[in-house]
Amino acid sequence: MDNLGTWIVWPILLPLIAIIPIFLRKRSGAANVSLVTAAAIVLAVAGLARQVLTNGEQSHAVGGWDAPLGIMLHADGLSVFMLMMTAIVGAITSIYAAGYRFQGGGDSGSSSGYFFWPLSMFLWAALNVLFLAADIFNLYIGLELLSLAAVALVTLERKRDATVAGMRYLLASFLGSLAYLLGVALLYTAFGTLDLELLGARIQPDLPTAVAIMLITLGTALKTALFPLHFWLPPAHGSAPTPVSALLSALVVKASFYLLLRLWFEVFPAALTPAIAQMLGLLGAIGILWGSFLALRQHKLKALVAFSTVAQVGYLFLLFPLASTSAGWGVDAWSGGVYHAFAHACAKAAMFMAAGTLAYAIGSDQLDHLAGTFQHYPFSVTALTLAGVSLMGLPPSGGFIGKWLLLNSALASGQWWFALVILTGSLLATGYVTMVLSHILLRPPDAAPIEPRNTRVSFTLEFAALLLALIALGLGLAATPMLALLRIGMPFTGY
Amino acid sequence: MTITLTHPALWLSAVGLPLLPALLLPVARLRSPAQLLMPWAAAPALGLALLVSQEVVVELPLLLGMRLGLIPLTRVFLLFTALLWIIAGVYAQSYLAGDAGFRRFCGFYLLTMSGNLGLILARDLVSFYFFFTLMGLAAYGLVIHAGTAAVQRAGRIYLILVILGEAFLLPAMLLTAVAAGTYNLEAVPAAVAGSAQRPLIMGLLLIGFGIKAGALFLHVWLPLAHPAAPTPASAILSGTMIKAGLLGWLLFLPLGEPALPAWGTFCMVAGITAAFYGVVVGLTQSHPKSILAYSSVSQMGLMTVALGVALAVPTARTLALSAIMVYATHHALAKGALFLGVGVADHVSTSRQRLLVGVGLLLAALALAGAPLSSGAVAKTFLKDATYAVSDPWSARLSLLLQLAAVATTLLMGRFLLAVWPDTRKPAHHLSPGLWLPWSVAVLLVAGWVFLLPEELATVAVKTLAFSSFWPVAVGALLVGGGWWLYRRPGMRFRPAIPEGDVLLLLLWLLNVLQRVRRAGVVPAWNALTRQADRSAGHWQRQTDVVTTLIRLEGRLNTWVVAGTIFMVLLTLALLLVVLV
Amino acid sequence: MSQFSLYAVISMLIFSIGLYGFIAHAHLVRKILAVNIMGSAIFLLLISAARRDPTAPPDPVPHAMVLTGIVVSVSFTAFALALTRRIYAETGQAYLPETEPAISAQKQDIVQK
Amino acid sequence: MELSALIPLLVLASSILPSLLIFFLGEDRARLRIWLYLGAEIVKLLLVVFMLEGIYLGQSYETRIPLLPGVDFLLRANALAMLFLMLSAGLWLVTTIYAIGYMEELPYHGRFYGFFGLSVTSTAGLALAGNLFTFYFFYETLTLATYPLVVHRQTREALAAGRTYMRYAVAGGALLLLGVVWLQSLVGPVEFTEGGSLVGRNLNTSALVAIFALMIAGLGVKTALFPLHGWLPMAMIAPAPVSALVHAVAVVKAGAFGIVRVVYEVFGLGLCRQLGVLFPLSLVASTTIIYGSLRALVQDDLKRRLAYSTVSQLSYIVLGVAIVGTASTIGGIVHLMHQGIMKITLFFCAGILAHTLGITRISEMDGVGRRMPATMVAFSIAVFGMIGLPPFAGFISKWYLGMGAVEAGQIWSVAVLITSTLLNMAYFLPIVYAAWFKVPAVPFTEKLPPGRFETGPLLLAPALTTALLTLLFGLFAASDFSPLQWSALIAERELTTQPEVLGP
Amino acid sequence: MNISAGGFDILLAAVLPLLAWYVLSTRDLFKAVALFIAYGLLFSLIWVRLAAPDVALAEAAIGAGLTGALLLDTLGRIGSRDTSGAASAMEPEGGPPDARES
Repeated sequence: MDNLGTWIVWPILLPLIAIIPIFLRKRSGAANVSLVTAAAIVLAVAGLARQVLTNGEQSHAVGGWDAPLGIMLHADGLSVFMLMMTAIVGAITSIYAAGYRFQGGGDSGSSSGYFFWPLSMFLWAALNVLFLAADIFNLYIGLELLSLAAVALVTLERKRDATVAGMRYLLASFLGSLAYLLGVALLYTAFGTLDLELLGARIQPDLPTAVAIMLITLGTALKTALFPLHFWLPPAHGSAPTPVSALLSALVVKASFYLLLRLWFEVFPAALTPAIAQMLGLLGAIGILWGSFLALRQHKLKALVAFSTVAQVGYLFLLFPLASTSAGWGVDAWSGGVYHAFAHACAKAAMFMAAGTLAYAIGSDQLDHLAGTFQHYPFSVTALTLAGVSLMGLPPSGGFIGKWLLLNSALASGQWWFALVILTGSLLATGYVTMVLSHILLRPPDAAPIEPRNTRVSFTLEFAALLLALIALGLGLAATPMLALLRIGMPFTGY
Repeated sequence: MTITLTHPALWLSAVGLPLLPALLLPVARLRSPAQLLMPWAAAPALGLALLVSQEVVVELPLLLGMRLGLIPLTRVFLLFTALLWIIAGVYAQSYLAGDAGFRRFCGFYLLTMSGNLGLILARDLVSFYFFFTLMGLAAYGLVIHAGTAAVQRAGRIYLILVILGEAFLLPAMLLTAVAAGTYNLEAVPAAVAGSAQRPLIMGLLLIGFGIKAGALFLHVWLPLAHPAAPTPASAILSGTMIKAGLLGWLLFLPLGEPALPAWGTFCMVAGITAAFYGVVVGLTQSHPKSILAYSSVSQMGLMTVALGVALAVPTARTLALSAIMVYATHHALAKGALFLGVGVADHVSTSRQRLLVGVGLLLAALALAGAPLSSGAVAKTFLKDATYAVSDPWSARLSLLLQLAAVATTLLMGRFLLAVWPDTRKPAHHLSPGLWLPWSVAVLLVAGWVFLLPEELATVAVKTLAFSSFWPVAVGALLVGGGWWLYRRPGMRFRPAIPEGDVLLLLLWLLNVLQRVRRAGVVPAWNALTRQADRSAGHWQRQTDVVTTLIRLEGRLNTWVVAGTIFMVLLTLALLLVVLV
Repeated sequence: MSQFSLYAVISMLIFSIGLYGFIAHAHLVRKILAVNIMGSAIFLLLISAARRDPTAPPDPVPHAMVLTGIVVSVSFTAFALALTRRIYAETGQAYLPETEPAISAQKQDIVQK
Repeated sequence: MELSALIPLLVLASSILPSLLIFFLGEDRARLRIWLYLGAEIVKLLLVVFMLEGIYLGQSYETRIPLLPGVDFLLRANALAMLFLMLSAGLWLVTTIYAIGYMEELPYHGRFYGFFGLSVTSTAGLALAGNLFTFYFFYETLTLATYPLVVHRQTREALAAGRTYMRYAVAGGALLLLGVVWLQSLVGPVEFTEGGSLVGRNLNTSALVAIFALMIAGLGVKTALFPLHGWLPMAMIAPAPVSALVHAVAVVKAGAFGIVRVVYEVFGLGLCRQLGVLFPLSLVASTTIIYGSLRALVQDDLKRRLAYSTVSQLSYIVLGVAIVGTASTIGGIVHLMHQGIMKITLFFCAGILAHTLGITRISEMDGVGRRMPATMVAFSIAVFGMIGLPPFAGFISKWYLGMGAVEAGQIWSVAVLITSTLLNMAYFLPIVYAAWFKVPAVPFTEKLPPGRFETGPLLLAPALTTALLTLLFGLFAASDFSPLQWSALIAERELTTQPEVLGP
Repeated sequence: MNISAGGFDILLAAVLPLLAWYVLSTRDLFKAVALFIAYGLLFSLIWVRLAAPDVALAEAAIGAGLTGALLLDTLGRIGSRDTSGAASAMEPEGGPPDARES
C-alpha cells in the first residue's frame, strides 16, 4: 500500500493544487476548500510519517528527474517532525481564520480576507518544499517563496502599520536571502554540487567555504530574527492579522531555523567550531533575555507576544553550542532545540489566536483595556494561559520537554551559563505571562460587565486557540514517540 | 489493710473523672448535675490515696505511653490534695452560688483538678509534664474569675510566669528524658545524677518548678494571684498547687546519691531567706489573703530547706522526705483552712458565729505557727530532725534559724488574725452551711489529722509539748500584742506597705525605663533608618532610567544603518572566529 | 588572470556596492535597486563559474539557478514596488519610518493617559 | 497492568477526572458537581487506605511510564509517601465540605472546584513521586493549579498576590529544576531510595553541595524558608478553603516534603553529614522559626498572622530533618501531619469568623467566644496544639524534635524551640484571651443569618473534626496507626539502612 | 585550464561596478532607473560572452525590461526625487520634508 515516494509529494502538491479552486470560488467557498485541503495535508503528512517510521528515510526525485537538474525530495525524522508541526498549526490556523473577520477591504472590491486563503496555501507549500528539499538551491527557492507569501500575508489588511512593517520585513528577508544565495553560489563554485549529502561529503574547510557558511548562517539568522537581527519581527508579527501572526511566529521563523539546523549539522559540521557555536549561543542567550525584557515592557498584547517570539527564538540557537560539544549530549540538545521549536509553534500560535480573539472582541489590544474579558471569553483566556505555561517551560507542557533536554545537555557539557539563561528566560516568561493574566483576569471595579464590541465572537476562534494550546500542553506527554521519530536520520551517531 | 487496685480504668478515672463534668457543662440540661458533682470528681483519687498502700503502676495507651501509679511519697501528696479539692469544691458551690461565671469557674476548676491529681499520679515524665501544664494553665481561668482590671493584671502576670516556667521545664524534661532513655519517673533522679548536663538540668528544674513552688524571687506571681482568685480557688492555689512544684523537685532532682553540697547549700540559703522574706513583706500587707500568700512563700521556703538537706546529705534523704511529706500535708490543710476561713469570716453575722469562726481561725493559725500539739509542731520537729544531718556548723545555725522562723510565722499569723478578725460593723451576710461546714471539716482536720493517721505521728505530736515548741509561739504572740498596741496608738504613723508582687515591681519599673529609652532613642534611630531606605528607593528610580535607555536602544535597532552595520559586524566577527580560533 | 577570477572579483565588488547602497539609502526604490544589483552580482559569479572549464560545455545547473533567480528577483521587485506605492499612498513618502512601531506603543500610551 | 501498578494511577485519576469533568459542567449544576466531587474524594480515601494497609504489610505499589529517554514518570508508594498522601486525601474531604458551606457567595464554583481538585491531584502526585523528575513535574503543576485559586476573587490585590506567588513559585521551581538536572547529568536518573540514592557513589563534593543548596532553595520557596517566604502572607488573599488546604497544607507541605525526600532519600543522612550541609540548613530553619514568629506577633489581620505562623511552623519540619537522629526525624515527619491538621483548623475558624461575622482582624475578636463557642473551642484547641501544649498533636512533634536536638547534642536547637514556643504563646494566646474573656466593644453584625448552630453546620463540622483530630493525634500518639507511630515506621525504614549515621 | 580574461572582459569588469555605483548614487531616480536598465542590458552581453544565451534572453526581457518598466511606472506615481541620499539615511527620523510635497 505504501508506494515509495507517493506520500512525500503530496504535502507540497496539495496546497498548490488547492490554490486553483480557491481562486475559482467566492469567499466562503475559499475557506471550505482550504479546510478540506488542510485536512488532506494532515492526512498526507500522517501517511508520510507512518512511512518514515516503518521504512526509514525517504527520497524521491520529482517527475523521475534525478539530480542535478531534477528536484530531489528527502524526508527523514526531522523533516517529518517539521511537517507535522506545520500541518497541525496550519490546519488549526485555517479553522481559526475561517471564523476570523479580516479588517479592511481590497481596492478591487473583494474582501482582504479572501486573499488569506490562497496566500496561506502558498505559504504552506513553500514551507513543505523547504522541509523536504534535498539540495541547497531548492531550499533557497522555498525560502524566497516563503518570504513573499509571508509579507503578502502581513500586509493583507492594508493597515498602515502592517504595510510599513511588511516592507521592512520584505527587505530584511531579502537581504538574508541574498546572503544565503551568495553563500550557495560560493559553495557551488567551490564544490560543484547542490545536493546536501554530496556537499557534506565533499566540503573542505577553507576560507571561501568559511565565508560561504557564514553568509548562509547570517542570512538565515536574519530571517530567524536572532538577536540583534530581530528588529523586523515585532512590528511585522504584532501588526499582521491574527491568523497571519500565528503562522509567522509559529512556522515561518522555524523554517529558516530548520535550514540552519540541516546545514550546520549535516553539511558542514566540521565548520561548527566551538567559538562560532558559542557566538550563536551567546546571541541566542542575549535574545532570550532581551526579548523577554522588552515583552515585559509592552503595553499591547500582540506586541508583547511578538517580543516573546524574539525570546523564544533565542532558545533555538542555544542548540548550537550545546549540541556541538560531544556526541552523547548533542543528541539531547539537538532534540531539545527541535522539540522546543515544535512546542513553541503550537503555543505561540495559540497565544496569538487567543490574544487576537480578545483584541478583536474589545476592539483594542491595549493591556489596560482587557479587564473583564475573562468573563466573556474563558476559553480564549484558558488557551492563552496554557500556551503561557508552555512558554514558561513548566511541566506538563511541550516547552518543558525542550527546556529539560536543553538544560540537561547544558549542565552535562559543563556550560552552566546557558542553563542559567534558560532558567532566567523561563522566569521572565512567567513575568510577562502573569502580567497579561493579571490584566485579563481583573474584574472591573464597577459591577457592570464590560460591553465587548463584537459580542458575537465565533466559537471557532476560541475553540481553535484552545485546541492548539492543549496540543502544546499535551506535547509534554508525547515526548517518547516524538523523539523516536526525530531519531530517524538524526545527524548524530551512536545513540 | 492493704488493697491492690490495678485496673487501669480505675486509675484513669482518678484523673479523667474531673474531665467528665467539664464536658457536660456546655450542655444546658446537664449543667446543674455537673455543677453538683464538681467537688466529688476528686473522690476516686482520694479513694486511691486511702486504699492503695503499695507501689502500683498501670499503663495506658495515651500520649507517649501513659503510666499512672502511686509511691509512698505521692500517696501522701495525693491524700491532702484530693481532700482539699473536695473541701474547696463543696465550699465553692455555696461561695459562688448565683455568680454568673460559675459555669466557667466549674470548668476551670475541674480542669485544674485533673491536672493537679494527674501530676501526682503520673509515673512517667511526659504525663507528668502534661498534667503539670494542664494545671498551670487551667488555673489561669480560676485566677481571673472576678474579671476586674486588677485581677486581669494579676492573671497576666500569673500566666507569664507559668509560661516562663514551661520554658524552663520543657528543656529540662527533654534533657532528662534523653539522659534516662526512658520516660519512667523511677529512672529519672539517677539519670539526672549521671547526666553530663547535670548542672544545666538541675538549674532548669530548680527554676522551672521553683516558679510554681513560689521559691525566692520566683514567687512574684503568688501574692498577686492568690488574693485575686475567688476564695476556694485561693485555698487550692496555696494549699495544693504550689506543692506541685515541690513534688516536681522531689521527683526529678537527684536526692540521695551523689552528695551535692553546693546545690544543697544553695537551696537551704534560698529557703531560709524566703522564709524570712515572706514574713517581712507579709507583715506590711493589709489584705488577709495577701498575708496568707506571703506566708505561703515563707512556708515553702522552709520546705526548700529540707530539700537542700536532702541534696547536700544523701544519707538524710529519707528524713528530709518524711519532713517534707509531713510539712506539706500540714501546710496544705492549714493554709486551706485559713483561706477558706477568710471567706467564712466575711459572711459572719452574729456574735456567736463570730466567736466560733474566730476560734477556728485561731486554731488554724496556731497550727501554722507550730504551737505545741499542733500539726505545725510535728512538721517542724521532723524538719529539725532532718537538719541535724547537715554537717555541724550549719546544723546548729539551722535549728536556731528554724526557731526564729517559727517566731516570724507566729508574728505573721498574728497580723493575719488582726486583719481578718470578723468585724460586726460590716453588712451581714448569710453564713450558709455550704460555707461553714466544709470549713469546719478543714479546721478539724488541721487540728486532728496527726492523731487520726499513723500512730508514729501522734507520738511525735505528744512530744512537741516542749519548751522548744512553745517559746517561739509565745514570743511571737507577745510581739504581736506589742505591735498591735503600737499600731493602735494615735501618734503612730509608720505603716509600711510593700505592694503585692514586691520585686516584680522593680522589674516592671525597669521595663518602663527601657520603654522610655526605646521611645527616646530607638524609635528615632529606626525612623532615620527607614528614611534612608526611602532614599534608596530614589536610587531605584534612576534604575528605571536604565530601562528607558535600553528600550530606546531597541528602537535604534530598527534603523537600517544600524541593522546593516550589525549584520556586517556579525559577519566579520563570525569569519574571524572561524579563521582565527 | 582567468576570466573566472576576474568576474568573481567583480561580482564581489558589485555585491558590496549593492549592499552598501541597500544599507545606506533610505529611499525604498533605491533599496529595491540595490537588491537587484546584489542579485545580479551573485548571478555573475554563478554563470562565470559555469564556464570555468572551456573544454566542456557550460554547466547547466548554474544557468538554471540564475534563471530561477531572475524570476525571483523580478517577483520581489514587483511586490516591493507595490508595497512602496501603498506606503507612499498612506504616508506621503517612500521611506520607512525609522522608529516604528511596536516600541513606541508604550510612549503613545503614556501620552494618551 | 498489574493492580499494584494501577493503584497509584487510580489515586491520581480519582481526583483529576472529576476535576476536569467539572470544568465542563454548567455553573448551575451545583448538586451534581458536589456529589461527583464527594464521591471522588471517598473513592480516593478508600484507595489510600487500601494502599496504607499494603505498605504497612510491606507491599509495594509502583507505576513506571517512560516519558523521555532516561527519564521515567515514576509513581511509587512508600511509608513516607503514604503519610503525605493520607494528609492530602483526608483533608481534601474535610475541606470540600467546608468549601461547600463557604463558597455560596463567591462566583465560579466550577472553576474553583476544578482547580482545587487539580491542586490536590498535584499533591498526591508529589506524595507518590518516585524520582526527582516526577517530583519536579508535580511541583510545578501544583504551582499552576493553585494560581487560579489565589486569584479567584479577581480583585487587584488578588491578582497582585497571584503575580507574586507565581514569580516566587516559578523561581523556586527553576532552582529545583537546575538542581535536579545537574544531579541527573552527574549520576543519571535519581530515584528516591530509603536511606539515600547517592549512597556509595563517588562524586565531586562541591558539586553535590551546590546541588543540595539549589534543591533546598528551590523547595524552600514553597516551604517559605526565610528569606523566600514573601509570597505566603500575600497568598492569603485567596478564599478561606484555599488558604486552609492549599496554603496551610498542600503547597507548603510540598516544599517541606520535598526537603524530607531530598535529605533522606536522595542524599541520605550520611552523605549530608559528610557534606556538612545540615548545620547551615538547621540555621536557616531556626532563623525562619524565629523570624516567622516575630512577624506574626505584629499582624492584626488574622489570616496574615496565621500565615506568618505557618512560615514559622513549617521550619520545624526542616529543623527536624536537619538534626541527625531518630527522634528528630520522627518529630520532623510527624509534624508534616500535625501542623497540617492544626493549621487547617485555624484557617477554618478564621474563615468561619470572616464568613459569619465579617471579622478578619484580631482587634475585632473581643468576646467572640460567647457568640461562637464551638468555633472558638476548635480554634483554641488548634492554638494550644500550635504552641505545643500537651496533650495536643503539636506537643508530640515538639517533644520529638526537642529529644532529637538533645540527642544530637544541639542544645541551641532546643533553645530555638523554646523561644518559638514563647513567641507562639505571645501571638496566639492574646487571641484566645480576647475571644473568651474580653467583652465585645460593639455587638457583632452578622453576615450570615443566625441559624440553628452558631454558623453553617458545613462550616463548623470540618473545623470541629480537625480540632478533634488535633486532640486525638496527641492523646493517642502511642497507639498503633497514629501519625506518630507511622512516622516512627518511616524513620525506621529511612534510617536502618545506615545505622552508622546515628552516632553523635 | 581556465579561460584567461580578454580585453572585453576587462572593459566590462571596469564598467559594471561604476554603473552599479551610479545607479545607487544618482540623485534623480529616473536617471537611476535608466542607468539600471542599461546595467541590465550590459549583463545580457556578459551572459552571451559567458556562453549562456538562455540567461541573456531572460535577463534582457525580464531583468532589464520588465523590472525597468515596473520601476518607471512606480516612479511615475511617487515621483523621482530622492533628497535623502546616503548621508541623510544616517539620521533615524528619515524622510525629507519635500518628499511629502511631491
